[in-house]
Amino acid sequence: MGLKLTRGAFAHPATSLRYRTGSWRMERPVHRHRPAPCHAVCPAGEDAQAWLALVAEERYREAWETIVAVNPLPAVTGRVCHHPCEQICNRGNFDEPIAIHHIERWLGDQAITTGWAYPAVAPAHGAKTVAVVGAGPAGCSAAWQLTRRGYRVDLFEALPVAGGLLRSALPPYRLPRSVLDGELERLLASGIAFRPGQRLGRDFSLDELGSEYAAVFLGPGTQRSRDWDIDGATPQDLHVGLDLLKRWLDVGFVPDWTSAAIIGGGNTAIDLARVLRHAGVETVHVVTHQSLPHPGVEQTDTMPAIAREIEQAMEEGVVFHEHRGVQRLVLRGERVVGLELVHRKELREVNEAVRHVSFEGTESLLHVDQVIPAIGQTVDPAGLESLLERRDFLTATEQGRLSGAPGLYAGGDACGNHGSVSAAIGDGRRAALTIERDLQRIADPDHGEPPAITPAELNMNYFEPQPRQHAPVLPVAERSGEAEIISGLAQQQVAREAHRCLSCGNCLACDNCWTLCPDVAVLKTRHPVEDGSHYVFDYDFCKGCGLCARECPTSYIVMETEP
Amino acid sequence: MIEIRIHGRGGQGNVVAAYLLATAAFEEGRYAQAFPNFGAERRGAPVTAFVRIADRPIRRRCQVLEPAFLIVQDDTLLHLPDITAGLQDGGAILVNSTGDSAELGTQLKRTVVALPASALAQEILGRPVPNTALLSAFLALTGLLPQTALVKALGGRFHGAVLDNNRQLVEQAAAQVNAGAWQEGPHAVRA
Amino acid sequence: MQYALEGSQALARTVALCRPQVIAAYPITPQTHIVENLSKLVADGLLDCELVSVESEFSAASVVLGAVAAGARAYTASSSQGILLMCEVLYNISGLRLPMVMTCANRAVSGPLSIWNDQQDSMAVRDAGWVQLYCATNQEAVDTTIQAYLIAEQTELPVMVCVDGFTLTHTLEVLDIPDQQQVDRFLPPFNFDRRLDPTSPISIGTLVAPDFFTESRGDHHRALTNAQQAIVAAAAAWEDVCGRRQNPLLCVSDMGDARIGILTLGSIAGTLAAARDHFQSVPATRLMALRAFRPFPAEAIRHACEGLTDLVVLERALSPGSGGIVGTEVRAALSELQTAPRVHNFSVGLGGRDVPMDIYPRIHEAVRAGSGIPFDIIDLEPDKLPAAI
Amino acid sequence: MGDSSDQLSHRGLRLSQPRFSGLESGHRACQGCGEALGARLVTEAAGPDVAYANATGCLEVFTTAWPDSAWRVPWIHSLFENAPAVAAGMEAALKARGKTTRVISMGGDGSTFDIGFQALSGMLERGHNVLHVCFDNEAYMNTGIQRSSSTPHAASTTTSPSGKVRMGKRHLKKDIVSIVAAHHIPYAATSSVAYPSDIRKKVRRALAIDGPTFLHIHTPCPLGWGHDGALSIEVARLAVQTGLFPIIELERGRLAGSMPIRTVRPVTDYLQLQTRFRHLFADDARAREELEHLQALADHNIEVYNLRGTQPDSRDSEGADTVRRGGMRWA
Repeated sequence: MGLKLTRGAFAHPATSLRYRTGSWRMERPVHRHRPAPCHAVCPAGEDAQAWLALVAEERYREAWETIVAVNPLPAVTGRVCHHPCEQICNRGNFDEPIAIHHIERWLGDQAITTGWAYPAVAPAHGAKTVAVVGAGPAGCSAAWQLTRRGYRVDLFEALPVAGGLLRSALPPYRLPRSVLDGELERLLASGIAFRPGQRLGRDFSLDELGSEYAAVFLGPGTQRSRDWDIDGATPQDLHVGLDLLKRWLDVGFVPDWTSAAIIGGGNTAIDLARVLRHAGVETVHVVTHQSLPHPGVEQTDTMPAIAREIEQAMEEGVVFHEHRGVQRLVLRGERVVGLELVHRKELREVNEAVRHVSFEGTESLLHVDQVIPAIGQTVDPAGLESLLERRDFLTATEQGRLSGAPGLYAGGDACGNHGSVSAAIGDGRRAALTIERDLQRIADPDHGEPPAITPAELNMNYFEPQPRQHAPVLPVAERSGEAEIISGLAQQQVAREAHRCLSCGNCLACDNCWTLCPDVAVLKTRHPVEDGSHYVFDYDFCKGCGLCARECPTSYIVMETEP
Repeated sequence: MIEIRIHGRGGQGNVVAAYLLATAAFEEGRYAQAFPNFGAERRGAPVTAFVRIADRPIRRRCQVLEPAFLIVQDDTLLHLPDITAGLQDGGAILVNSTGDSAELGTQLKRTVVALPASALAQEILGRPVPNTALLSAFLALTGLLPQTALVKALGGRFHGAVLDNNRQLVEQAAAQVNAGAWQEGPHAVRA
Repeated sequence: MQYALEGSQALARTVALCRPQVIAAYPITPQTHIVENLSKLVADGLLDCELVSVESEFSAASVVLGAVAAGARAYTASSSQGILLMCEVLYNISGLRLPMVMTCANRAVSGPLSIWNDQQDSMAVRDAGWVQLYCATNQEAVDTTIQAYLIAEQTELPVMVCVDGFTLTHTLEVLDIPDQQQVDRFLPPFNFDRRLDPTSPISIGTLVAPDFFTESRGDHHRALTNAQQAIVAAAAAWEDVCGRRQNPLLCVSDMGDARIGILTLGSIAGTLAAARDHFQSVPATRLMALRAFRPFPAEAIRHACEGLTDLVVLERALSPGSGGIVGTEVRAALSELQTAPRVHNFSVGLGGRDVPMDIYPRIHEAVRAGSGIPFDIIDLEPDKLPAAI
Repeated sequence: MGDSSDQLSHRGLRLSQPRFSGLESGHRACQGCGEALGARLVTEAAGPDVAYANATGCLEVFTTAWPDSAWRVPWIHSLFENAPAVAAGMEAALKARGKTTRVISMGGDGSTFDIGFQALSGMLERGHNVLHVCFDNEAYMNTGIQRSSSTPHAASTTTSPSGKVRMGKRHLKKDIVSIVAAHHIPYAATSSVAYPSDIRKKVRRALAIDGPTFLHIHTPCPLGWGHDGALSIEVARLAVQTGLFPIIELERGRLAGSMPIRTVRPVTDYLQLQTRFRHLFADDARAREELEHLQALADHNIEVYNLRGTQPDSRDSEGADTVRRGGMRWA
């Protein structure tokens, strides 16, 4: 029976659903996750946006677990990382970047105080065992990643305790030992077999490891200071930066100098400078041929030390000499009484080669009772001779494979990276993933990550300016000893700060698309659908107008030409 | 069937007079019809209304062209050119006037009865509204309907003291005319 | 019960007896007395309904449209320009099949301006899809108004009750007004199943494409044609209640051997009847008063014209450039007869011109003289016409 | 995404949405239609116990092509110029029948500002308990973009085209809300589809009032204004942020509230997105003058309604629709 007219041609409710306007569509909206810049830039590989979302929903433990799935040491990195995530945060273009490191730190501390266990899985029966050498950031990261993937891990460490340079080189006012221990102890308790006091080359050899373990990861760090001299001259009572720092950290060595000059622009140099100041050395100079961090200065030309630390060092009275080199040691007998400095810069040749150029006529004298080189360290060759062939560093691939040494992997400072803790953690993780792939004979994925969300792609009409939360900083006068200089945020500050996250490239579940679709073609779901959002597009009716994509605050919706 | 034309001025209750007379007939079980000569005239302008009274249902809807009687609510209207137009031979005119009936009769060459209706009303009702007095006198003259019928009709419009005064006015007006004088008028034959 | 009442007053009382829930109107002579009387009934608490005094006839019609759609029994009344201003809404009301009753106090349409009676206004909307019933007397107006509600609500069509302005609306006469029990027995409460209701939210007034519009019109036409049965049934049912016989479609009063017939609409019928008795010398005449103009009772008219040699259609309207409106339709209806009477069509009584008793002999003279007069304005006075250009 | 949504029963999901939607999918509005969005938001805020009278226009045509209707609410369309009168009749009927169902009449700017203005005025004057919603897209779009008394000054339409001697519409946009407010009704307000929360708030406010109320919603028409459908919200937002469309509330004829503009944008930001104003960007003295004229009109609005926000306000032109994680901020 065909369609019959109704009296007066009335119509029944919602019968328009018979008419599928989806056929009008030339483009369709889709949910497209793209990395937030904070994610793309993180050396450790954290997706800050993802765990900030959980924090905003007050799902703190899940947030922490999301972090440690990538970085097992949030309480540490929350303190010591130079957090490039915040420099690039899109919110920075709007008002101020999210205080990501503070929230990470708070979660790490929360995990320590409430004793959250690392979410590890018990190794399967007959699970393969991997050796990890060096319990520094890289080693711990690799060990953890393998453990949580169900492998057995033996973690070898020369020292009696884990932590590597985190323990040996970071002053407690930057990283309180309680925090370091609180994190490491629980991490090692996650199922990692920790072998302290086992030194490579003394207690075991690479070959032994190679034969006993399915794979070996090397994270030995850099234990050997570079040789230093000026035209062959070295002071008789030469102290080396890192050793001084270690000694101060171990035994609380306090010098009796009134003035000192530290050569170098790395974190060690700055840490030492500050330690000396705190210890009462009146004038402390830092001499570097690089530039202090200023906006607009090339990364390559800036001191590698963390800007925040440099700032605080200045506050504490450390004197900086940028773009300076040491031309000559001024000696009284074999004792150093001063330095002749000269303006010096790194210049790039046409062939990109770097040349240090001193500018004649810019010489000046600096009188100090101590000159301390802090120009970096190299790998201790003991046990690694075969791999090093008297090079300073191990050479590993992006995936962490040691070239020409199957079954051997490496990461961290030993590979001569920029000495950032986060980078080491990233190395460890990537290497662990590579190990797993190699053990399972899986080829490396050739995924080029899609580009990160840019500020222009966000619809900022939907955001309100909100000031960034700030944590109290210890006044200069009180900065001596171990008291942590920057304290943390309070819980409600953390919550407020997490809500500032724009959620770049991810669904905020803000309802905009659901509210603004003129065709009721966006439907809200009770539980998140597999793309993680709370909405689905009803392509039976979506006309493809693009309003939802245009108005999506986070650029999570994009228009695609119809398949 | 008797046909009556009522002359008045806008605002004098010309139509009301017609309605009252027809209603009085209805109260006596007669058939009646009353309607204005529909116009757009405003207050003060000369207006007319018609009344038909019969013993059988009245079917015609046309205007009254040959009335048996005229009731004139205001003697100034007597000077209108065709005031007596269509008035049947032997038809009579009742006019609200303080003048002399015979005099007016000779002027109009018709039987005329003058009644100072406004004065009577002023005296009894306190307002110079001629309708009640004119209608009562008309009924008395023609013997068409008993006074009681008019009182009933008035009862449909007035209550309490006003009705009592009107009742009194009905008696007074009836007493002022020669009852039954027009009994043998043209309506007698046609009724 | 019998009363001496003005037509408008009687209609107001009658409408009140039908228990309308919403009344909307805008004043226009000669409809005003009806609405004034209804307002008084509401003011005196004798009628419980929503009385909406709108700002135009257009809104009056729109308000009752909305009221019926929302499930209420509604009433409105108008005349002349008012009916024409309503015109667009009238089509809409009937097309949406919304049942309601309105009184048209028939009046001429301007210009030049005339406030007096003829039937040009209701004739102008004869195609609006409404039932149109014409009343010869005020008693018919009373009875028809009550029946109109039953007809409307049974057929889901609006009904226009046409009553001659002034001639009926302003005439006091003796009328029988039924009591409430009688009306309630006859007219059940209004229960409109297509009403706007949140519990079954339908959409009324949709856009209908060419593939169905013809059917919607066809359905409307069929419904209006079939409404004849409802009209007949309503008259019979009302007779059972009040005892008054009423010819539902066409009122015929014969004289047995009549060869001439006169068909008219509205109050002229009474004058003609009176005249027929008055002028004994005039040949026997069959008088017909057309009550239902829409639906048009062609069959009833053919039947009523059997044996006639001449039929005069006398109407109070005019289609300039064509002539009579009713006459044309009657002529068309009769054309199907084997021996159709000659049809003479006259307009009369336009703009309130009095239709006197002697119109009756004049009609007969005209018929005797002419052999079938297609159309003429019978009471036109040629010497008053301006010089033709 | 597509695949995941395909695995869901959309029909079921549609029926279990955590909001009431009086307007369903399957209507035939243009892509990015502001009026369709506005109508849906109004029904959402008004809820199910409301009956609607809809004037002739796009909304009526695209929602009810028999036998289909996109409405889930009792709805009637009668004519172009009588929606408020029909609504008045519905209100009277519902009152007489002892129902509490509320009545809303809806129309475009044509039916509200022009042809239906008398019926609207009558409804307001008689104090019917009816909310009239005007979806203002500033021209007769249903008949092909002819100018109405709501068309803004200098806008080009098919009956106010720009040409050698004309710069689009010569006359001003009628100040309907002031005229309506002059009826001394309890509540009259303006709003915009760029601010859904504002629409919802005002619909609820109006329906809570016993008496006639009026809501004037600015609804971009991609076709008639000449912008991409995706820009409908952006354009509507700019109309507010430039001051050309003030968002205000009037109670008993008095200004009772307004949406402050936090950062006032130049009118050109708004105009240049729409081809109906394209002629104003020609290198022509009269074009420059008209641009200045429109800027002056915007400045005048800002002054008259005191729209310049002093400090950030959660209800201003930028704060009003701030999103929050988790949404449902309007539920």
